[in-house]
Amino acid sequence: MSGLLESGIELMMIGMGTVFSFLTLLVFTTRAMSWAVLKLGFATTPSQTNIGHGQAAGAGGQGVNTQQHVAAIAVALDTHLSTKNK
Amino acid sequence: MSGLLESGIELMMIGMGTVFSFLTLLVFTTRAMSWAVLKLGFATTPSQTNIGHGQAAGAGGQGVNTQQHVAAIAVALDTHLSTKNK
Amino acid sequence: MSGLLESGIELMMIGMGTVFSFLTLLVFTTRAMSWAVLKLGFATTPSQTNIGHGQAAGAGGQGVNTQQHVAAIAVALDTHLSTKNK
Amino acid sequence: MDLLDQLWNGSGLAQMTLGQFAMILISLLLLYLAIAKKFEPLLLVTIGFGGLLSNIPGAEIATGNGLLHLIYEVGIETGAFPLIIFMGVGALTDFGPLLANPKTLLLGAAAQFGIFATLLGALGLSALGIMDFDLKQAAAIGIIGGADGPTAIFVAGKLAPELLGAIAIAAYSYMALVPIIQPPIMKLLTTEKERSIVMVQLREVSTLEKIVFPLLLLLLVAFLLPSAAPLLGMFCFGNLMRECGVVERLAETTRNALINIVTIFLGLGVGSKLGADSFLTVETLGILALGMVAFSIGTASGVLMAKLMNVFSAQPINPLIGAAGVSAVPMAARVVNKVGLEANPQNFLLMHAMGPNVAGVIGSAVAAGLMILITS
Amino acid sequence: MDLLDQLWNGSGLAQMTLGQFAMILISLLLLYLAIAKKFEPLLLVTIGFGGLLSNIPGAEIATGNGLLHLIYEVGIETGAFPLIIFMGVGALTDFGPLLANPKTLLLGAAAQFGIFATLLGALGLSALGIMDFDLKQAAAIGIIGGADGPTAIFVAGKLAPELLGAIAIAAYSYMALVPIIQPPIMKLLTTEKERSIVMVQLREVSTLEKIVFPLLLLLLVAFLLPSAAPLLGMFCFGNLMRECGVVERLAETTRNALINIVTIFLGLGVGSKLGADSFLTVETLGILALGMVAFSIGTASGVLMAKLMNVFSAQPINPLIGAAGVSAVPMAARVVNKVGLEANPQNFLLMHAMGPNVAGVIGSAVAAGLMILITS
Amino acid sequence: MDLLDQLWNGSGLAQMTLGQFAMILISLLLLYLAIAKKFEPLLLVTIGFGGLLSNIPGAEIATGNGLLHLIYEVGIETGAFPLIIFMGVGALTDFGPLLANPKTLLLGAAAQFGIFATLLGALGLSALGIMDFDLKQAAAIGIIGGADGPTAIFVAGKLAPELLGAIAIAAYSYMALVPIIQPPIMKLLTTEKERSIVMVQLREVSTLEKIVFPLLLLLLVAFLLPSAAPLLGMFCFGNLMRECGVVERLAETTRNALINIVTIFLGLGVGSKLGADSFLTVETLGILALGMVAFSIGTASGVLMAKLMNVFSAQPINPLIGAAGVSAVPMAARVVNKVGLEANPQNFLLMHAMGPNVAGVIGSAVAAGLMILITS
Ligand code: NA
Ligand code: NA
Ligand code: NA
Repeated sequence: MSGLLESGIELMMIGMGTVFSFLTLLVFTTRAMSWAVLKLGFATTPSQTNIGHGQAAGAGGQGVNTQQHVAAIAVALDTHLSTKNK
Repeated sequence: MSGLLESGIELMMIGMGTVFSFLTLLVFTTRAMSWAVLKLGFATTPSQTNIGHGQAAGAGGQGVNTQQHVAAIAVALDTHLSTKNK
Repeated sequence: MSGLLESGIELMMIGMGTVFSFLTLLVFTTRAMSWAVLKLGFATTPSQTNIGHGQAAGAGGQGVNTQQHVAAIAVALDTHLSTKNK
Repeated sequence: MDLLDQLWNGSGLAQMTLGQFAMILISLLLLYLAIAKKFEPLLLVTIGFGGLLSNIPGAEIATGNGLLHLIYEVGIETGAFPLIIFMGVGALTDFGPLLANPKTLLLGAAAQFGIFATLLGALGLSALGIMDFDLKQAAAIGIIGGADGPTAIFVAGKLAPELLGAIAIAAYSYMALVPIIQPPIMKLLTTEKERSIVMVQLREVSTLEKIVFPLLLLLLVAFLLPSAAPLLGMFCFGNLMRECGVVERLAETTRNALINIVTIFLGLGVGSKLGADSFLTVETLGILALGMVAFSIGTASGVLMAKLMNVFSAQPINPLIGAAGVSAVPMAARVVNKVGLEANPQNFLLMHAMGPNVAGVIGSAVAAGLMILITS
Repeated sequence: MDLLDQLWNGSGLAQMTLGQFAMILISLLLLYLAIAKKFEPLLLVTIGFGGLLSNIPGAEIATGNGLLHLIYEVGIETGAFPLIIFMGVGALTDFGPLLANPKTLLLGAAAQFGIFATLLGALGLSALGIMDFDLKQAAAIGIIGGADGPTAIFVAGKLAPELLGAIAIAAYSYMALVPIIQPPIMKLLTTEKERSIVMVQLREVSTLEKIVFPLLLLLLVAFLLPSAAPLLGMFCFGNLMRECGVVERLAETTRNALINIVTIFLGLGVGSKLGADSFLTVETLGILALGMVAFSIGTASGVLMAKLMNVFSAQPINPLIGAAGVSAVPMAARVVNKVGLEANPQNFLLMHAMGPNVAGVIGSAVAAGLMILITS
Repeated sequence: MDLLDQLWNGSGLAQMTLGQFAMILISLLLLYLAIAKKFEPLLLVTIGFGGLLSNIPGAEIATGNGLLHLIYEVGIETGAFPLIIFMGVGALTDFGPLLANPKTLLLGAAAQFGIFATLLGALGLSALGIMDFDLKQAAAIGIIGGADGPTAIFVAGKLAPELLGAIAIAAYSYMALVPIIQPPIMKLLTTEKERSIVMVQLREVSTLEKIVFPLLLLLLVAFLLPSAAPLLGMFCFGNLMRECGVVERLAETTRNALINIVTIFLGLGVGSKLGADSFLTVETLGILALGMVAFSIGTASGVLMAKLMNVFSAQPINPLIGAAGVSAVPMAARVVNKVGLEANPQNFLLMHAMGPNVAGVIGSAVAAGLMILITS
C-alpha cells in the first residue's frame, strides 16, 4: 500500500514539474512569437487585414484607451462569456 | 385464430383501462400540483421570476383578459404551431 | 501493361460517350419538361403560387428586364455564392 | 464490346422490375401530395424521396452498405431517431392549455380507443383469413390510430419492422387527411347547438407549473408504466429544457437544427423501407384500410367522450374539442377551431382544443408503452 | 388475469429498488440546483434528467440497447463527445488577455497542484484502508481539481469509466459552487491591500498573434507531450477556426448548433452512469469529499503563486487573479472580479483574470495528458 | 527515475520520424495557403489541421480508436459524409441559369474529358513503369479533373482509399488555383473578339420547372446509370428541398448547420489520411502532377466545345463559359466573368457561366458513377 503512496508522490512531483516546465516554455515561446509578429512587421500581412469578425487588429503600442473603455470591454466580455458553455 | 381474437379483446380492455387510469391519475396529480404551486405560494420562488423566454408568468386568478386578447393569442399560437414539426 | 492502356482507352471512349449521351438526353428532356410546364399551362398550378421563398415565379416570355437588372442579379448571386460551400 | 454490355447490364432499363417501377410512381405521388397539396410535407417529402432512391435498381442505396440502409440501422432500428424527434416535439410543446384545464386529458384518453379497435380489426382480418397479422403486427398497426408519427415509427421498429414503411406512410398520410376525415364525423355526432357551445376562458398558467409538469408526468410513468419511459421521457426532457428557462440555447437547438437534421434522416430511413418487395403486398392495403378506420374511431370516441363529460361538468365543454384528442398536433386542433367557427363565428376553440391535442400525444405514448410491454 | 399480472410486474412500483428511488431523488435534487439555483445548468439539467431516466426500473434506457447506453458507447466511451465539446470551447475562447500577459500562464500551472494533491489524497485514503482506489482511479479523481468538465469526463472515460458518473457530478457541482468555495480562501490568503492592487492595463493583441498561438501551443504539445494532443488539439482547432477569419461559418456552427447538440447527448450519456448500483457506493462519497479538497487546494496554490510572482514582477500583480487559474471558465474570473471590487470599487480585474482562467484550461489538459501517459 | 524515462519515451522529440516532421510542415503550408491566401479555406483549414493531428507521434489520433480514425471509418469509409455534403450543395444550387439555357449542359459534358485523359495518363505512367497505378486507382485520380471535392472523395473512398489523402489535397488545391490555372488556357484558345461576344439575356425560369428538374434528373439516372444514383440522388434531394417551398426549415438546416458540421468532420477525416507513411510516396507526386493536367485539359475541352457549339448555334455563345464546365463552383464561373470583363467591360458572363458550372457537377457525378460501375 505504501508503494502506491510512493508512486503517488513521485507522480505529483513529475506532474507539477511537467506542468510548470510546459507552461514556462509556453510563456517564452509565446513572447518570442509576439515579438516576431509585432517587431518584425508580420502583423501587417494580408492575413491580418482581410479577416472579418470585427475585432480591432491594431499592432501593439497604440493602446491609450481610457479606464472606462476597458471596463466597457470587460462588461461586454462578461456578458458574452455568460452564455459560454463549459 | 379465435385465441388471437380473444387476446385482442383482452388487450383492448386492459389497454383502454390502463390509458384511462393513467390519464385520470394524471388529472388528479396535475390538479394537486397546480394547487400546491398556486395556493402554497411556491409560484413566487426565484425560479419563476428569473426565467426568460417571454411568457406571462402570473399566478392564477388575475386573468380578466378580453375575448379579443384570447383570439389574438390563439392566432399567434396557430402561426407558431404551423411551423411545428411532428 | 499495354492491356491496361487499352482498357484505359476503351474506358475513355465509353466514358465520354456515356457522359455526352446522358447530358444530351438531359438537354432534350429538360426542354420537353420546360415546354410542358410553360406551354401546357402547368406553371399556374397552386404548387407554384403558394410557395414562399421569395423568387420571382413568372411564366416565361415576359422577361424584358434591363441589362442593369441582370447585372444586379449577377452581383447578388455572386455575393450569395461566395458563401457557398463546395 | 464488354464494357458496353456491362454498361447496359448496369442500367436501370435492364434491371428494373415492375414492382420497382410501381414504387417509383407511388413515391412520386407522395412527393406530389407533399409539395402540391402540402400533406405533412416535412415527412412526406423526405420519405417520398427516400422511397424513390430505394427503388433504383442496382444502386443498392437501401441495402447492405448503402447510405439509406446505414441510416435505418443507426437511427431507426435503435429507436434513436423517433426518440430524438420526440424530444424536439417536447421542446415545441406548450402544456399551458392542458394545465389550465387538466380534465381535457380524458379526451386524449378516449381517442386512443381508435388504437385498440384497430388492433382488434387487424386480428379480426387475420381470424377471417383475409390477412395474416400476428399480435405484434396488429399492435403496431393499431398505433397508427394514435396519429403520432414518431410514436408509430418507434413502435413499428420494435414490434414489426417489416411493416414499418406501410405504417409510417399510413400514419403521415392520414394525419395529413385530418381536415378531410374528421369534420364529417364531428358533424354527424354533434348538433349545431352543441358545436356552438362557448367555453370558459382558460386561466393563465404559472411558469413553475409548466416546469413541474414534465417531471410529474415522467415520475408517474416511472412508477406505473416504465415501458412508456423512453418515449415520454424524451418528450418530457425536451419540454423541461423548453420551460426551465436556464438552458434556452439547448432548447433552441433542439427545436431547430437538431429536429430538422433528424427529420431529414428519419424520413430517408423510413423511405428505405419502401422497397417493392416489402411494400407491394396485400398487407399494405390492409394497413391503409385499417389506418383509416383507426382515425375515424379515434375521432368519434373523442367527440363522444366530450359529450359525456359535458353531462357531468359544471362548466360547458364543446364536444368538438374531443376530436383533437387523436393528437395530429396541431392540425386536429385547427380543424376543431374551423368547424367551431362554422357553427358560431365568435367562438374560437383553438386554445381549448390544444389541451386534448397534447393529451392525445401522452395518451398514445401510454398505449404504445403498454403494447410494447404486453406483446414483447 | 395474466395480462394484469404482466402489467403489475412491469410497473415501477413492483420493480423499483430503494437505491433507484434514492437516485431519483438525487437526480431531482440536481435538477432543482440547476434550475432554481442556476448551478451549471447546461450540464446539470441534462445529467440530472439522464440520471432520472437511468433509474426507471424495467425501462432499460441506460443498459443494453437503450438510447442512453448507446449514446454512452458512441460518444463517451470513444472520447468523441468531450473532445467535440473541447473544440467548441476553443471556438468560444479568446486568448487575447493571455497573449497580452503571457506570464499569467504560470498561475494556470500553479493551480493544477489541486489535481496532484487530490491524487495523493485518494491514494492516502486507500493506503489507510478507508477507500480502495488504484492509481488510475486516483488520477481520474484528481482531475476534478482541474475544474474542467470535458477534461474530467475524457480522463475518467479513459482511466476509470466505473467512476465517471460520480466524477462528472463532482466536477460540475464544484464548478457551480466556485462563488461559494473560492472567496473565503482568497480572502484568507490575501490582505485588503493586496486585493486592492490595480494592474497595468492590457495591451491590444494583433489578429496574427491570435492565429499563430493555437498552432504554437499544438506544436509544443506535439513535441513534448503527445498524450495531451487529443484534448489540446481539438481545443486549438476550435480556436483556430474562430480566429483565422476564413471559416467563420464553421466556427459559428461549432460554438452554437454543434456544441449544443453534443452537450445534450454528453449530459444524457453521463447521466446513464448514475445507475444506483454504480453511484450509491462509499467511493462516491470519497470522490465528492476529495473533489472539494481539490478545488480548495487549487485555489490556494493559484493565489500563493500570484503572491510569489508579485515579489519578482516589475509590474504589480493582484494575487486574486491566481484563483482564476483553476479554470471553471468564466465563473472563476467573475468571482475574482467581484472580490476585487469589494476591496477597490474602481478595480476591474475581469480581463486580467481571463488570462489565468484560460491558462487553467491548458494546464489541466497538460496534467490530463500526463496522467494518461503515465498510468495507462 | 522510471517515470522520467516514460515521460521522455512518450514525448514527440523521442518518437518523431523525419516523415512526420515533413508532414507537419506540409500541413502548416496547407493552413497557410488556406488562411493567408484563402485557398478553399473551408476544406483546407480542416484537412490541414487534421493532417497536423495525424502526424503527432504517439498520440494515435488517426489510428485505432483515435477520434480522427473513428470519424474516417464512420463518415468517409461509408461514403456518408461526401453524400451529405452533396445534399447540402444541392440545397445551395440554383438550377435557374441551366434551365434557361439547357444546351450549356453539353459544356459540362465536354469538360469531363479532363477526367478520362487523366485516367489515361495515370495508366500511361504505369505502362512506362514510372508509377504503379491499377485501373481503380487511375479512375480515382482521374476524378480530380471533375473539380468537385465531395465527388472525388466519394470515388476515392470506394476505389482507392489508400490514395484518398493525396487525391483530396490535389482536388481542393487545384480548385483553389482555378483563377491561376484557367485564364492563360482560356486566352490561348480564344480570340479577343470571341471573348467579347455578348450573350442573349437569360429568360426567367418558373418555380415549377425548378421543382421538376431534380426529379427529372434523378429519374434519368435511375433508368440509365444507377451507379451514379447515390451522388446525384443526394444532390437532387437537397435541391428539391430547396425548391419545393414546403420544407424550408429542412433546406435551411441542410445548407447551414448540417453542411457545416459535416464539413468539419469530413476535413478532419480526410486529414487522417495524411499520415507520413501513406502520403509521402512518389505516387503522391504523380497524383499532384496528373491533377494539374486534368484541370488544364478539362478547361481546354470546355472552351473548345463552346467554340464548336457557337458554329451551330443560332444564338451567340461566348466560348469562355465553356471553362466553367469543369465545375469548381462558383470559382470557375467568376473567373469566366472576370476574363470576359477584361475583353468587354460591359459584358457580364456570370449568370451565363453558372449553367455550365452546375452542369459540370452533374457531368462529373455521371463520370464517377460510370467509373464505379466499370471498375468495381
Ligand atoms: Na395520439
Ligand atoms: Na483547469
Ligand atoms: Na465537375
